Amino acid sequence: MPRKDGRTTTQMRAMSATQGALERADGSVRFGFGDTQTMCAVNGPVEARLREEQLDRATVEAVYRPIIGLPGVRAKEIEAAVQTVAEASLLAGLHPRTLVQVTAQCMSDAGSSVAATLNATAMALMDAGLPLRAVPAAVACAISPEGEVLVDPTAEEEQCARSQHVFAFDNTSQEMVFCASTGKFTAEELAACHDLCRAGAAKVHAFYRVALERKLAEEGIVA
Amino acid sequence: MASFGLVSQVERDFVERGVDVGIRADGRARDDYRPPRVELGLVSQSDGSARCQLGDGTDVLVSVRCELGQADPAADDRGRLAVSVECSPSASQRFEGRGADDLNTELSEAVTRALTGPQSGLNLRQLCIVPGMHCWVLNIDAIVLNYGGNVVDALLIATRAALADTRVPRTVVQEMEDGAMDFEVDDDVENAQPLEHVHNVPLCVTANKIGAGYVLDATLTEELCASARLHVTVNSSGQVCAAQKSGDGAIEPSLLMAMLQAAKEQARRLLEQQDEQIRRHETEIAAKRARGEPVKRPSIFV
Amino acid sequence: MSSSAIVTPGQRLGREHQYRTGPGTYVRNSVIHASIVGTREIHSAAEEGELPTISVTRGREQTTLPQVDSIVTGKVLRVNPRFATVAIMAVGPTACRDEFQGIIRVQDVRATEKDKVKIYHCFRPGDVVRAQVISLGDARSYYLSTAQNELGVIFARSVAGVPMIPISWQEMQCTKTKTVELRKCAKPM
Amino acid sequence: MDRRRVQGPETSVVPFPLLDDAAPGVVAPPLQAGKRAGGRRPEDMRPIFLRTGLISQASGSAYIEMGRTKVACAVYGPRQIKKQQGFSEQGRLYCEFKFATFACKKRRNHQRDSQEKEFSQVIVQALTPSIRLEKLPKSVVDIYVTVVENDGTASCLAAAITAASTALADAGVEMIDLVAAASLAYQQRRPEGDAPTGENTREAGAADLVLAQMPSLGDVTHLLHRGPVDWAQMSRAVEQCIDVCAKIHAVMVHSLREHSAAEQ
Amino acid sequence: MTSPYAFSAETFKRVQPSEYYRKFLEQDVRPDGRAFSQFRKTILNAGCISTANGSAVVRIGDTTVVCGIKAEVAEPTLDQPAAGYFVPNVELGPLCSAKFRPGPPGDLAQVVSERLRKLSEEYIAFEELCIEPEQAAWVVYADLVCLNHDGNVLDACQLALLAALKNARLPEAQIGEDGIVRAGEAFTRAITIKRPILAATFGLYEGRSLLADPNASEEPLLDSLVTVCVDDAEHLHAVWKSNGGRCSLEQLQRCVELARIRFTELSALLESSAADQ
Amino acid sequence: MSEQTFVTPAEVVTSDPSFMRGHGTYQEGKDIVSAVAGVVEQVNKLVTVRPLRTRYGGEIGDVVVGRITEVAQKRWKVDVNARQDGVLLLSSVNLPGGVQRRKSESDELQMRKFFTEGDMVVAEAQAFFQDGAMSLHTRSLKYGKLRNGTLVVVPPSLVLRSRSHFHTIANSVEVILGLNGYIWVCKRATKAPEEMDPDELYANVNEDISNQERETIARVCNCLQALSKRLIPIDYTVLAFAYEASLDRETKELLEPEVIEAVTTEAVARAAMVNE
Repeated sequence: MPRKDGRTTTQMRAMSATQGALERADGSVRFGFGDTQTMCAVNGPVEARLREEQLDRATVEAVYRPIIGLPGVRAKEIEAAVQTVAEASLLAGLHPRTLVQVTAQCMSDAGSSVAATLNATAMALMDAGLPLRAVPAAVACAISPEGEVLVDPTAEEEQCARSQHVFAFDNTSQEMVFCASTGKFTAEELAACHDLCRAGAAKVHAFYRVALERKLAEEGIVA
Repeated sequence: MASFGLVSQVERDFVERGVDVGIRADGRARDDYRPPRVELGLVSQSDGSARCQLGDGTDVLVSVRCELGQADPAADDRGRLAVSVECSPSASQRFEGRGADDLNTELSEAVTRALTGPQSGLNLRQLCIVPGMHCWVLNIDAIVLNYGGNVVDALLIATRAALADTRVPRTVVQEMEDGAMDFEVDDDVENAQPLEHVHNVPLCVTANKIGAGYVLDATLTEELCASARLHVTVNSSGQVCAAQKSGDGAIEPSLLMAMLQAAKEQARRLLEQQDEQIRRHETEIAAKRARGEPVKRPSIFV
Repeated sequence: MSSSAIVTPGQRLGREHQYRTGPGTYVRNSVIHASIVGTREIHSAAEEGELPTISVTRGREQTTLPQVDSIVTGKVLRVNPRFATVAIMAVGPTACRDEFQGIIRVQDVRATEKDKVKIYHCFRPGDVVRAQVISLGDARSYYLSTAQNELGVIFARSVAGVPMIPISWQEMQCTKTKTVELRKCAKPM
Repeated sequence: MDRRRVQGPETSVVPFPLLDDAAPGVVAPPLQAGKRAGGRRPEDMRPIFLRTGLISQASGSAYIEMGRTKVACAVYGPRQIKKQQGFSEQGRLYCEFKFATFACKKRRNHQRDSQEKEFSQVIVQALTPSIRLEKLPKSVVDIYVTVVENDGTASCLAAAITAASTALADAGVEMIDLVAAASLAYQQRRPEGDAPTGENTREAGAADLVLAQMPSLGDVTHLLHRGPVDWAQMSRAVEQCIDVCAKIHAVMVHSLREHSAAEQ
Repeated sequence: MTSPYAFSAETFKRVQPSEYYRKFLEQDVRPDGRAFSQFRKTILNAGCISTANGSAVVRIGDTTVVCGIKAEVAEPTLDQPAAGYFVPNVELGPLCSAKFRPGPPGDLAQVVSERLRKLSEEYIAFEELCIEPEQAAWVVYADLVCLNHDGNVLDACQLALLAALKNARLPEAQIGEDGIVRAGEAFTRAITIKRPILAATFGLYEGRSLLADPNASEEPLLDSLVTVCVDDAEHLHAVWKSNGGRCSLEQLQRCVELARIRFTELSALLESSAADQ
Repeated sequence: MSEQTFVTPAEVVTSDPSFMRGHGTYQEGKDIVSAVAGVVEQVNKLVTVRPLRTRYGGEIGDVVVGRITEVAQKRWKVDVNARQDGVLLLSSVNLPGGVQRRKSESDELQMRKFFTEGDMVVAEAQAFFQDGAMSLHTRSLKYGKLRNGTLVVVPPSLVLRSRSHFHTIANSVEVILGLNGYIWVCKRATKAPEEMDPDELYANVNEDISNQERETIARVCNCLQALSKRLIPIDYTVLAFAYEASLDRETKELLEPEVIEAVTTEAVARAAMVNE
């Protein structure tokens, strides 16, 4: 049953990424799935406060600002997600006793905003030139009341979905580094979502490459 | 001075030995209480006020404001007291930072403990305007202008005098057509009434344990050498309204009873002196009113 | 002879002239009281004429505080030219639940040629050191010293991250890459 | 409202009882001669359950139940002073007393109010005389008390002091004596041992007394009395509290011995 | 070649925690003697606090959580005029562990509170909490105080929350024409729970070994934490995977199976606690 | 300008360019203008304005009484009732075991064996750091740790600078008039500092004080408080006269305002007679 905006169930919206959007940040990317846009800035490695300093690795500090209102308890859970993705990709051991600050700001939410935030984080870490052992890619999906798995759902699809899922996958081992599924679903549905999102993540990884090549071309480094 | 609150081991030993032989640093005996100097009715814009100066520097100002408030559902036929104690910058600056907060909490709780509940002795029903709806709230605001030791005693002396000086505006209650009760406040100062049973309000005397003995009305240095303090609040019918130990030392039971006894006796003497002074103040006001002179004094320092 | 009975703080153990007071006890107006929960032990005196000593020992480990002259084990957190900051994790044999902060000043690193010490040749962040407390120091940290042979670095990882073994009192060698790094090592016990 | 917690409505209120216009509600049972609600004689104490070591993460801990009053206490330390107070040869005690939000009849909020701050100060002052602080230079011992159920505010404070002292002993902090604390309410002119003094009995002229004492050495470490009472009644009440402290001390010793034996 | 210096076991655990732990796992055993997929002993005691509408105490191993339910009345929100409120909050104070400092809730406490709230949308009947649409609705405050944090707080909190909700009784309330809500003396009305949902948490050590119910000393050494919430009809209601490590689908499905077995254990406990009410 | 002229801030003191500008004044154009409210004083060509009440400024060579507020690296901070705490360096203190002992490493670590927070000390101002803090020393044997008595605090401007600040009253009580307004009243030490063996020098133990001496110390303290309440400049002579004037009354009566009035007026009168 085609979706309201004409996409098939596994078709994702067009992705967009503008890198180096902020002057002051070491790395900054504005990533979007269709109308959903999230800006993420990375600062580091900078000097860590005495209390946070760890002697054998860099301390990662994640901050998430929602689009409306003050950051409350819900923002704190998304911050934990951003922290997970950053810890999964950063080679923290190379910069001991330093601090890496990751600040994400949701610009507009038209569905799968958390996935866009995680992708913006991954790209911002690359834009900041930090040493990474892997680059995660996140894709969201929702199970409609009729039981169909809709990849990269819009806001209304999320609203009336029976359950919502966000998966992030690692570009090297294709294994899951982050997962947040809520609602009512069966184990088989979970497996189905996992596989569909992994396929989606491969597309996102491909998009990373294209976006980076385009940026390097603009800067005249790569012909 | 930067070294407020510091005392050396030798000074502590000097004071303790002095208390043991009954000769304090200023020659007083153990339970000599320096007479407090109290002035009433000196803050014009409050409904009742008093200032108390004690010993070598303690200076406290208390003002009572009557405000209309919502009746407390648990006690809907009574008004209530709201106590708050502040150290003015001159006094608290010497405590620097955290010190002032702990002192404010301790002083506020000591005065609140003496006045809230039945122990204030006041007839709180007099403060009720419309049962369950409106009542008078007596805001008791105290400021410690200068900290010279024995501040809790000064606070209670000033509070009792301020309550005696308080006049509650009269209220006229009418029954409206739809059964709701409404009231008007008669703001003519002349026919505001005094508080009933105000002489029941208790006073506090602090006994400081120094070495193996105790002293009343301690100076600043004596307070620093005291290992424990006992605030005993007593009302004019000789009942102990509140008692509270503070400080980090322990007190032998026998010494504890002796301190309670001495503080109770001294409180009785203070109550008599103060009642005498309040009577003199009342007759003075009555005479002034008879002569048509203004009752309120223009400034605090006149 | 040692009679064991569990005593609690404040419990009277005897009069002053009966025993000498050992750890876990105190005297107040010539009566010996227990100051911790534990078993009472009476050890007969070494030589004649001496009073037996009474002490109370705790079942569980006693959370000891670093005192002057106690040997502590800690991890080096930061190194700057004037001192190395150490997180004290164990006092004597017992590990302490929370870390205390100590510093090894450059003049207390070793006994010989005190003024020619280069501290980064002695300690690196992450090393585990055994040191002796020489003073309660200031409000923030205890003052430690490694100016004896059996004090100094007892565990260190090489740049390659492999545990190293000491080959002299100031050199350690990485077992994998065989590179030699400079440390002020403790003599292996 | 507090951004760091899940948000409820701005204001919420306890619904009024249906009592006034519905059938007359049940009136508190009249006090039989000499007996109190709960059938206890005036000088009886509520049964005490005291257990140490329930909180494994803490250096020392104690959990106490006096009748329905339930208090948990954990001791951490001695550990380094975090805040930048100056150097001190002597150790310091720090206490945080908190009623759980569901502990009292009327729900309390998460932030600590002035009564809880005052109780924290009282607990520090009641325990400091018993601790050998000179053995803990430059360190602080943190005491955290949470009241799980409050059946009488005075009895909560007494239970907290008793539990804190037991927890300190369990943590191995050197002390010259344990501190036992007892609470007591003056009702109808006769002091009664350890009565529940819930908020509503406050108005009925009831006064209460909390007394903390070092049982082996005899010294009183804290006294907190509230409400108008004659002198003779008060001195008798102080003696009665001291007797109750002796009983509570026996329970403390028993639980410390039992747990330290189980430890071996 | 181990280093020539001998450490006491305790000091070795403090100084080199991960080596200490790896030495145990190499022999397929955990420091506290449990098998990899074994949960700690769980104790549940409901209805022990008289001042709360509903209460429960849960101990999983040493982790102890007390849950208290207090109900008050408030005006419903504009966008959901016929729904009551459910406000779960977890207190991870300095009492339960040396890791937490005094003051407002830290990151972990906020994340656990948010997860409990998200989960509650699946089993709380909000419409039954409404007394009078647009005028008055019940506010069910569920406060969970952690008395001892020895790892895996989320499982203990969810079990305590469900037991307390089952134990909770509200008075009959109606709104008078004067707009004031009055409540009866007897506490008879229960809070309906659509379906019991319980959580089970697992840890992955170096991507290989799957450890059930990690305690406080194991938690920092695990490179990923997986929490699975199941109900009585084999449905899943939440799957969270955090910390930076990698986790394959097979490992995730293994967690789901173990979670189902754990659910049967815990729901038996839940029934027995409600029974002896 | 023989009689004492009183000036308020911003009043022109003199516009004669030959005068030199001193404390309490500033230059505006060619006029010397007063910066404080106080009394104009002139020494040859130097014009200064002395304010009535101010925190203690301090000169080199002043004898001051102070309280140790902080123990830092190789130095103690001392509260001397001035704008800033004074500093007592470890090197400017005489160490137990005679003057010639070299300062050793362990001294630095055991600073608290000499002075600790709260200890009272009498010292001499030897220099000023450029931030204005006073550097103190106690190298002479009449300076060092104070014991056997108590402290009286008076406004610093009342203590007159005189030849010696160490006096004895009723040959049993010693008074040290600190120029910074801290006055130490104590029992006259039976053992002179020279005879004290090293560890007694910094001991925190008082000698036994008889009741009579204690009564005298109390009386001297009350006299000092009395003079200070009436803002009467304090030196040895007026204090001795006040003490004698108070002998016919009980010590504690000296707290009452009327008694203070009588004793101080009599003391000032007798002191004035002696000065002529």
